Order: sequence, then C-alpha cells, then structure tokens
Amino acid sequence: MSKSIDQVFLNAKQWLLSWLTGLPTWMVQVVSSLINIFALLAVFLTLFALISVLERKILARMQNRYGPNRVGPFGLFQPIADGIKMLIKEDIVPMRADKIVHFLAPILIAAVAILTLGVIPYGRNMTPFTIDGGILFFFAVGSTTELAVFMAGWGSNNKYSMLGAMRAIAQMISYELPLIISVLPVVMVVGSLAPDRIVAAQAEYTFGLVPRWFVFTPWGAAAFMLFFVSGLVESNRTPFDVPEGESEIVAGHMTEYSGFKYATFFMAEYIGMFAISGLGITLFLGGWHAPLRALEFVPSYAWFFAKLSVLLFVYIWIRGTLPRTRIDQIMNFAWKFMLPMAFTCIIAAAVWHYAGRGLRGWLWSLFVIAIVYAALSMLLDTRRKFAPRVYRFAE
Amino acid sequence: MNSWVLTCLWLIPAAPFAASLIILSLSKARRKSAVALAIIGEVLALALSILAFMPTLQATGFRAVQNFNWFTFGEHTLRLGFLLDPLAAAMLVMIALVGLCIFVFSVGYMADDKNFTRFFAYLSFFSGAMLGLVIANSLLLLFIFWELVGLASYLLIGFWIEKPSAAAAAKKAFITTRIGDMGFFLGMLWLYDCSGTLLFYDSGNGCLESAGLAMLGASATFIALLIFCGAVGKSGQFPLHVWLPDAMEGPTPVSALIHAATMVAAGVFLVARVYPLFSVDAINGVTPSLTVVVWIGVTTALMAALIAIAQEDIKRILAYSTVSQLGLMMVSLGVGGVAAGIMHLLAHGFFKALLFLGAGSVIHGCHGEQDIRKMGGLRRLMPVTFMTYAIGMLALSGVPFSFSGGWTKEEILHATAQWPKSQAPYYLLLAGVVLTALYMTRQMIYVFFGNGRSASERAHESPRVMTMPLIVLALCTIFFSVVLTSAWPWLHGYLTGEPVHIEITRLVQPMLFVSLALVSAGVVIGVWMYRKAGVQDRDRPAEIDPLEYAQPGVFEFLANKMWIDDLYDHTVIAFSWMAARLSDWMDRYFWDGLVRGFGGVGQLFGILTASVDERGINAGVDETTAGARGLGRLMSGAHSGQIQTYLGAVAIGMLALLLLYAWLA
Amino acid sequence: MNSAAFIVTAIFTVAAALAAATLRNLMHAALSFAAAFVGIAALFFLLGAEFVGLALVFIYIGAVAVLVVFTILLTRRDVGKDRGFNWGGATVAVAVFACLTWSILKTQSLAIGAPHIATLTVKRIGAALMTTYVWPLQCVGILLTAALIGALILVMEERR
Amino acid sequence: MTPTLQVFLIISATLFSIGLLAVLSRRHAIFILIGIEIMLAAANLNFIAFWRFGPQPQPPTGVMIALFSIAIAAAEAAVGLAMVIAVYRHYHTTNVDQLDQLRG
Repeated sequence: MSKSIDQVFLNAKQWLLSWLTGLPTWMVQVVSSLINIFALLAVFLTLFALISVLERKILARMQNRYGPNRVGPFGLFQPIADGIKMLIKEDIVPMRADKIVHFLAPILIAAVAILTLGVIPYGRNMTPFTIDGGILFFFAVGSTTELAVFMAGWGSNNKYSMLGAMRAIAQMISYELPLIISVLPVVMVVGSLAPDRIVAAQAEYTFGLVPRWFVFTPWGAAAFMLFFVSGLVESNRTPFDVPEGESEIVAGHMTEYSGFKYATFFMAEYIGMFAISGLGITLFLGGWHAPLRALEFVPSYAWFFAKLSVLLFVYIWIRGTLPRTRIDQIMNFAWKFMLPMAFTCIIAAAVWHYAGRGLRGWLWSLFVIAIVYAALSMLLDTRRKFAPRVYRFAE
Repeated sequence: MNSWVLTCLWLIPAAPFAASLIILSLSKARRKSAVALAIIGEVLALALSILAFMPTLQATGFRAVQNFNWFTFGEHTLRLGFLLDPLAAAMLVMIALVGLCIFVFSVGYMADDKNFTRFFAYLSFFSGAMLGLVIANSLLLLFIFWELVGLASYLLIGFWIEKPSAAAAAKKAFITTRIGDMGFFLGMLWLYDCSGTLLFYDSGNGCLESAGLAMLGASATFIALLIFCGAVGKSGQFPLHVWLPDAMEGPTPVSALIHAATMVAAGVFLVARVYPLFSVDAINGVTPSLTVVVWIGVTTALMAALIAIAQEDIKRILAYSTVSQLGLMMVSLGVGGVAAGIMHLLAHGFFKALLFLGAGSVIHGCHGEQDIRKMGGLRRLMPVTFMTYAIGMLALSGVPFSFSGGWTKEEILHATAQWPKSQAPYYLLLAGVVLTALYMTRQMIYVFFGNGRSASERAHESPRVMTMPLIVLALCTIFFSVVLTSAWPWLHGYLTGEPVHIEITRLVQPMLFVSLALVSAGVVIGVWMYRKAGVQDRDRPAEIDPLEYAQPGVFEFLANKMWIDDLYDHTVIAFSWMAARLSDWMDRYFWDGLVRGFGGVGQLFGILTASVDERGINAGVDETTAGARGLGRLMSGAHSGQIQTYLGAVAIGMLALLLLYAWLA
Repeated sequence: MNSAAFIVTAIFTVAAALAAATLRNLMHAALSFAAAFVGIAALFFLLGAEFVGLALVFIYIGAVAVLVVFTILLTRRDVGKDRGFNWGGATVAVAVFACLTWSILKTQSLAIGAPHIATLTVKRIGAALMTTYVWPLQCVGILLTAALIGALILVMEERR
Repeated sequence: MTPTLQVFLIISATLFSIGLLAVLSRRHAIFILIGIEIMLAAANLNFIAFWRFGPQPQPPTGVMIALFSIAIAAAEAAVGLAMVIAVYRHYHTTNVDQLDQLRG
C-alpha cells in the first residue's frame, strides 16, 4: 500500500506513456521528458506562488502585523492577483539599452534556475534528469547565472544595474568556491557525483535510530553550514542582498526591468533558492529518506518537501532577523573564513573516513574542525574586523 | 620507565627553540601570546628535564647515549649525538628551573619595554641553545650550541641597542669570547685529527673513552689547553674576563640568566665534560693542563674579588663576584674536585640568579638607578627583596648550615687543601672567602641599611610577578643545601657514582670552623668598615667610600679594574690598531701604486693597439657591417610587430605543409 | 546517436562561433562566444563525454566568459571605435578551412560510424586521473596556480 | 543516418577556421583570445571524436587530454585577459595594430 503511494507519480507517468505504444522510441523519450518538465514546472511554480505569499505573511508575523489578507481566504490568492498585475503592466525597455541582451537576460536566468532543478531526487526513483555527474551539472549550469546577471546589468545601460551586476558577480564568484568545496567532502565520502548515489549512501540508521545523514557528522555539519551560507549568497537573500540593496542601488541589475520580465527575475531567484535548498537536502539532510525508520511508510517525496519547507522557513526567518551586511564584509568573510573552513571540511572528512567512520573518526574530525575554527577566529580577530568601517575612499 | 625521553632528548632544547621561532613570527603587539609561548616552552623543557632526570637516579653511573649520522663526505661520516648522564641531567634541571624563574621575573621587569616580544624570543632561543649544549654528546655539537649561546648573549647584551654603551659591550663580549673560541676550535680540529671522532661516548670508540684517549698521547695536554681557552673566554677567566662586567649593560634578567647562572658556567661545564682529556697520564691527579687550570682559577678568583670591593654599580659588583666564583669552580676542577666544582656551579646558579634578580628588583624599585651609593634603607621599603637578597648574600658568602653556597665552598676548600702540588691555592682561596664576605657585606650595607638616599626615597616593592621568582629561588637555595651537606652528600654521590650514607658526625669538621671563622671575619670587617657608609663622617664627605678615604691608591687601583682594560687598550688593541693603520697605508700607497703602474702599462698598450685597430682593421669591418645592416633593414620589413601578420604566416605555413603532405601521400 | 539533435547542435554551434568571430558589438560577440561553448559542450554530450562537456560549461561559461565580459567592461573606452576588418586574414582562414575539409573528405578511412561503447562514468575518469594521469594532474595544478598568481600580478595596480 | 567521424571532423575544422578568422582578422585583442579559445575547443572536439570513434575498448586518453587542455586553456585565458588589461592600462588601446613596439 505505502509502496504504491510512494510510487504513485511514477505509475501515473507510466500509465500516460502506455498510450504511446507503437510510436518510435525517440518520440516516447521526448514525451517522457516533456512530462517530467511539465510536472517539475507545475510543482515549482505552484510552490513559488505559495512561498511568495507565505513569505510575506511570515515576515509580517515576525514584524507584528498581518500581511496580505484581502484576496481570497487568508490572502492565499494574493499571488494570482500579483501575477495578473505583473502580466498586464507595461513592459518598459530603456531607449539606449542593448535590446537583445536586455531581452535575453531574464529568459536565461529563469532557464538556468529551472534546469538546475532537474538533477535533484525528489523521491524514490524520482529524479527527473538522471545523470552520472549530477552535482557537476548543477554547478556547471548554475554558474551560468553569473553571465545572465551580467547581461541584465549590461543590457540595461544603467549605472545602478551595472553596479548591482558587478556586486552580484563578485559575491557569487567568491561564494561559489566555498559552495563547491563544501560539497566535495560528501562527494569524496560517497565516491560519486550522482545525486541518487549520494542519497542512497545516507539511507542507513545508526542503532536503528539516528539516520546516517551527513549533517550528523562533524564535517557534514560544518560543511552544511558553509553550504547554507553560500547558498544564501548565491540566491542573493538577506543578509547578503547587497546586489539589490534598495537603499543603495535601487534594485541592482533588475532596476530597468518591469512587468513580466521583472516577475521572471523574481521567480528565478526563488527557484534558485528551491534548487539550492534541494541540493542541500540531497547532500546533507538525507534526501528523501525519513528521519526515523518507523516513519518510512510516509511517501518519500513528502519527506523531501517537508525538509524543503523547513529550509525555506529558515530562509525567511533569516530574512526577517538579520540586517544587510556590507560588501567588504561579505568578501572578507568568503575568502578569509569560508574558504579555509571548507578546505578543513575536506580534511576532516578524510580523517573521519580513515579513522573508521565510527565514533573515533567522529571525535577526530570534530577535533580538526574545532582547532581550525578556533585558530581562524583568533587570527581573523573578528571583533576588530566588524567594527565600524573607516572610510578611506569615500570622503 | 621514561625510556621515550631518553630517545627524544632533542625535544628538550627543541621546545624553547620552537617557542622562540613562533614568537619571532608574531607581531610586536602580541605581548601576552609571546609571554605565554615562552613560558610554555620553558615549562615543557623543565618537565622533560625532570622526566630525563628520573632515570638517572636509578642506577649509579647512568649514561644514555644516542648518536646519529649528520652527513657523510667521502668516506668520512660526521656523527653527532645526545648524551644524558648525571652531570647533564642535573644541569638540565637547574637551567630549566632558573630559566623559568627568570622568564617569570622578566614579565614584570620588562613590562614597559617596547621590544618585549623580541626579548622573549631571544630568551627562549638562549634557553634552547643552553639546554642543547648540556646534552650534546659531540664536541662539534657542543661547539655549535656554544656559539649559538654566544650569539644569544650578544643579542641580549645589546638588547638596548640604542644605548651606545650596550652596543659596545655586546661587541666586546662577542669578540672577547671569540678569541677563546678560536682556541677551542683549534683544539677541536686537533682532537679530530688525533682521534678521528668528536663523539664523547660511542660505546668504547668515543674520544673520552680509554681507546680514544690512548690515541692522543702527548698532544692531549695541548688539546686540553686549547679547549680550556674556550672555557676561559666563556667563563670570564683571567685574562679574558674583561667582557663579563661590561655585559651588565644588558637587561638584568639577562645578566641573571646568562651572565651569572648558566652561560658563563658553560666553561666550567665544558672542562668537567672533557675532564678525561685533562687528566690523561695524571700523576697523583696532577697534570700540566690541570695545573694551568688551577692557577688561572686562583688568579681570577682573587683578582675579581678584590676588584669587586671597589665597585659602585650594584650589577658590576655581582658580575665580578660571578667571575670570582667561576674562578673558584675552575680551581676545584683543577685540583680534582670535579663533583665539588659542579655542585658549586649548580648552587651558584640558584643563588647568583637570586642575587641578580634581587638586584633587578632593587633597580626596578629605584627607577633604574644602579649606583649603590645613591641607595640605602631599602630594608624597610622592599622587605621581600631584602629577605631574599640576604639569603642569597649568605649563600654566596659561604655561611654554612642551610645555605647551599657554604657547603659547596667548603668542599672546594677541602679539595684544594689536599692538592699535592702546592698549598698556595688553598691559602689564596681562604683570602678569597674573606674578600667575598667583605664585598657582599659592603653591598648589603650600602643598599639596604642606613638612611634613604637620593635614589631610594621613592623606592617601592616590586610587583608579585617579580617577587615570586625571588621567593622560589630563595627557597631553592635553602632546600638545595639539604643534598649538599657533608653529613649526607647525596649530590656528590649522584655525580660521582659513589655510594652515600648518612653520618651526622661528619657534619662537624675542622674545615667548617675555618670557613665559619673566615666568613665571620669578612662580615665583621665589612660591618666595621662600612658602618658609616654613605654618611658624613668626621672630615670624609658622604659620597666617598670609606676605603677610598683610607687608602685612595689601592681603591683607585681596584676601582679601575686593576687597569687591565687599559692595559689591553694600550697593548693588544693599540697594536691591532697600528696593524690596521699599517695595512691601510700599505694598501693605499704600496699596493695601489703597484696596481696603478700595471694599469699604466696596460693603458699604454691599449692606446697602441687602438690606433692599429682603428686604422687597419676597422676599415675592413666597417664595410662588412654596412652590408649586414643593409640586409638587416631588408629583413626587418617582415618583422612588422603585428601579431596577426605573424599568425597569418604561421597559418599559411601550416597550409603549405598540409598541401605538401597531401601531394606526397 | 541522434542525428536530428546533432544537426541542430552543429548548426547552432557553428552559427554562434561565427557570430563570436564577426559581430561588431564586442559584448554580443562575447555572449555568442559563450553560446558557442554551450554548443560544443552539447557536442561532447552527444559523443558520450558528459563529464568533459560539463567541465567545459563550468569553466567556459562560469569563468572564462565572465572574465571576457569583465575585460570588455574594463577596457570600455576602446569599445566603440571602428576596428576595421582584415580581409587578408579572412582569406587565409577560408583557405585553411577549404584545405582541411578537402583533406578530411579525401581520407576515406574517416568515414566510419561510432562503435558501441561502455558509458564513461565519472568514476572511471576519476580513477584514471588519480592513477595514470596523476603527474599531469599535479602539473596542471601547479600551472593553474602559477597562472592565477601571474594574472593577479599583471593586473595589480602599480603603486605610486 | 548517424553522424560519422568525418562529420565531426568537419565541424571541428569549421570551428578551427572560424577561430582562425577571429584571430587573424579582428583588431581587438579580446577577439584574438576568443579566437584562440575557439580553436582550442575545436582541437578538444577532435580529441573526443577520435576517442569516441576509435577502436573500443580503450582507455579514455582522448577525454583526459581534452580535460587537461581545457584546464590549460583556462589558465591561458586568465593570463591573456590580464595581459589585455595591463596593456590597456599602459597604452590606452586594445588595438593590436597599434601594439607594434617590437617592430624591426
């Protein structure tokens, strides 16, 4: 019973494909892919609509106000109203803009964001795009975002857009390193770049109780934190939303976009957030596995989306809590703290592996991480670094 | 038990060395980290030393040797090694313990110095080198550490480099000891030539073992004397003692650590270490080389004690006292009382460090004043310093019962009295004992008794971090005497490997009364002479020393260090200056003229050839070059500086190759 | 191997490369350059070298293309001016193309289909990199480090 | 019809010639770099194609060489672009025609 519920979507797809028997294989393949793409888009666009209103409501809760509550029950139809508004708004293209680039940028950015969703396993046997180097695919395609952001900034022919794009690229490139390097320990330990294999490696339970998710190892916990922070940066979320800091540079690279193109950017950002959270779940939080063996009867995709909602809530929570950081702080943090810590995670994972993956390895890798963490915090003298900035250039 | 320490002896000097390196890499502002590192390094060294000390207690005549190959050249292999025996172990513990006290003391003493971190780096460096020196099992390794110690001493004497006197003193110390080291080096080479090894102990093949000694023969005396030159330089023995008093220009903790307790004792240690070399072919315990050691020691001991009487600088008095005590140790070694000498060395390390630190505390309290005539009455203002200083003074003067210095001095006197060759050293040393008590009494009276004078009016007791090491060292001085008494000479037995039993009756010996009487005589004379020191007395002004008033000639002679420095100035230094002038003149006029002459000849020849060249050969060459230049101009047209042209040419070339290949195929 | 996909990819790649080589607008050319590399990566995918294709995308789109556009940005004062076109160079290029094509077509032994092949997994590539090719890998690492430092030194502001 | 090795080689040759075109005929230094990158990619395509169409099974030598060549090309691009910037700073131009200090 639970098995059939678990595989219900796959069975549905098989049933749909069974109508096509007799057609050439390549056509069946195309249709299968189309079904995957359609399902993916449907789920995540709904999720996007949902999260956009939920975020506003949660933020409002945190700020002691109501938030949207006029359209539909509890304001749940707010995204539909927003969507209609965006669609019928005038699409303004600046006269001196580079029109082709200006037009292509939102498309590219959205396409890239959606492509990255493809390699994440959402449930048992539910990876839309099964590929051997899935993690590499994720990052390779994800790195195209930088180019898209640059296109938006350049194409708008506006100094705010350009500055925003520069900031975005600077911080994205800086954090791409810790992001990727914090993934490496997992890849090393599992010995594969395939998301499915990584999820499978986290299937067991220690003493039948504690799941063997990588986040429960010292290196995994540290790497997950690094990954999460880098993910915040990559998706331009608070407290790293310098590229679109309203109070400084209007809306960064999105300044000159309006109407549906702006909505596309907005959507791409959220989808990027889903993708990076999904990858985090896959890599560190056990993918679609249940946290307890007893709870395995619940369908796998339910677990995935439960974890995803927790992570998304944390994103929103952080947005409601933390102020924006300065660009120089962001950069310092990336190169002086995140990168060395990420490298330490690799070493700690190796230590964990060679000390037998047991309690001894656990303690040793904890020791390695603690030592480096303490040394780094002493060397960086954080209290001094985050003191008010002495402006040398702006006078 | 503890066997890993025996195989890892190198760890002991490595700990302070590592601390030093890390401190040097820190920035100046990291004072706390520097101190913490230095003290951790020293504590580690102390802990390891104690661990290494443990096994030596278990067997008499214990000796652990660990040799290794350093490098191989041709068929020879240079081997170095580490050695642990009672001598080394006792030295290790003493050095590390005294060093630790002095490190702690320096935290307070140097608190206001701007080069605080550098100071600790140097101190740690010194400490590491000294510990390494003690455990070296090769004359070469010992020499290496010996020179490192010298370097550290140089750096620390000249620590306040902005003071010209400090820089000069550092230079003087370095050069003077280098003269001795020259002898040491020559001795080492000679020894290597004779015995083919520099290892002390190498399971029967070492240069200090019977097989090695047998190879030396008659040259042993000369080798021993050459090595003794090094000891003379390092330990400030006559005639190379002149640098040690000047070395007091360095910070007081440095004086305490290097120029009182440890480094200067290295000379004594060296002689003790290579003692078998000195006693080759000994008749009744007497050899020519040992006789030289005795007489140099006696001269130094007496001379320095005399000079000390007429000095005004509190540290200089202690420096001359150190020189004198080192002389005493040398005598002890020379007359065959090796254990007695080393015991005195260990005891001296504690109480002289105590005295120096006390002096440092006094100087600190008096805001940098070092002239004892300007002090006075500090007994009430600095009680802790006074008490500990008094303990040190009693130990140095040789008061027996519970003060370590007394017992060891007594042993030395005992050994000297039994020297078969002559009784003169014995009586001269007795005079030295009186003098020691005298100058220490003088100093005590000037500094701590009487009324406050100009520098001591605003004096204050030093902070806890400075008094604690004083108390620790004072306690060490007292408790150390437990193992030294003639009733239970445990340390003597430990060093010599002889069995020891307790015998209370031996506590009372004739020598005890002799020494007690002499010390009391010295103290009484001192009290009587200086009872009115620093006070207007009849027609003597307050600032004039009673001795100077009574015997101006003698006092002047002594106050000017017996004119030995001036003697050197007018002989050795003047001579080398003359030689330098001569060489300069030779270089400037004679050799230069010669070179100029040759140059002139060459020039003439050049003029001659030039004309031939220009008229005859050039004409032909000119034509050739003109042709070449034209060709070059033609070719350089293709050299357009345009990358794309070049690349295009490459592409065309590739094309041509391809076509050629296709055509051939 | 899917011929339809191949034809589309090949046309796309060649078109993008041609645009990259000939477009007047520097920025457009740089973006076409990125597009051309997407096409080349797709060709690699078709050839079964997925890892290389992903690496190509990762390195060229994520790094080199961004570098190129940044360089264009930093040398912007120079962008607007007319560059002119060197027809001599174009002739040489066309000649090279003609010659290469002629020789490829002439060589009959090259007209072979793809044999069946075991999938080239990332694991196999990793194993090869860590065993047979470990020295080249280290050398490339050193080279990249040197290039990184060299590039930094080249663009560092001169202190006055 | 499935593509043969010849087709891939012709694609590769086309890309190479396009790269050569960019290198030889454009005046802007960045174009030269772009052209070189395209040429290198064409060479990589050749390596991969020969590996794919070569006799099987065989070690993935072609793939390896392509990987290394990509790494080297990346290094070359980084240094080359840095040089463009340095040159621009010094001469205020990126036109390679004007950079002829080495003319004989």
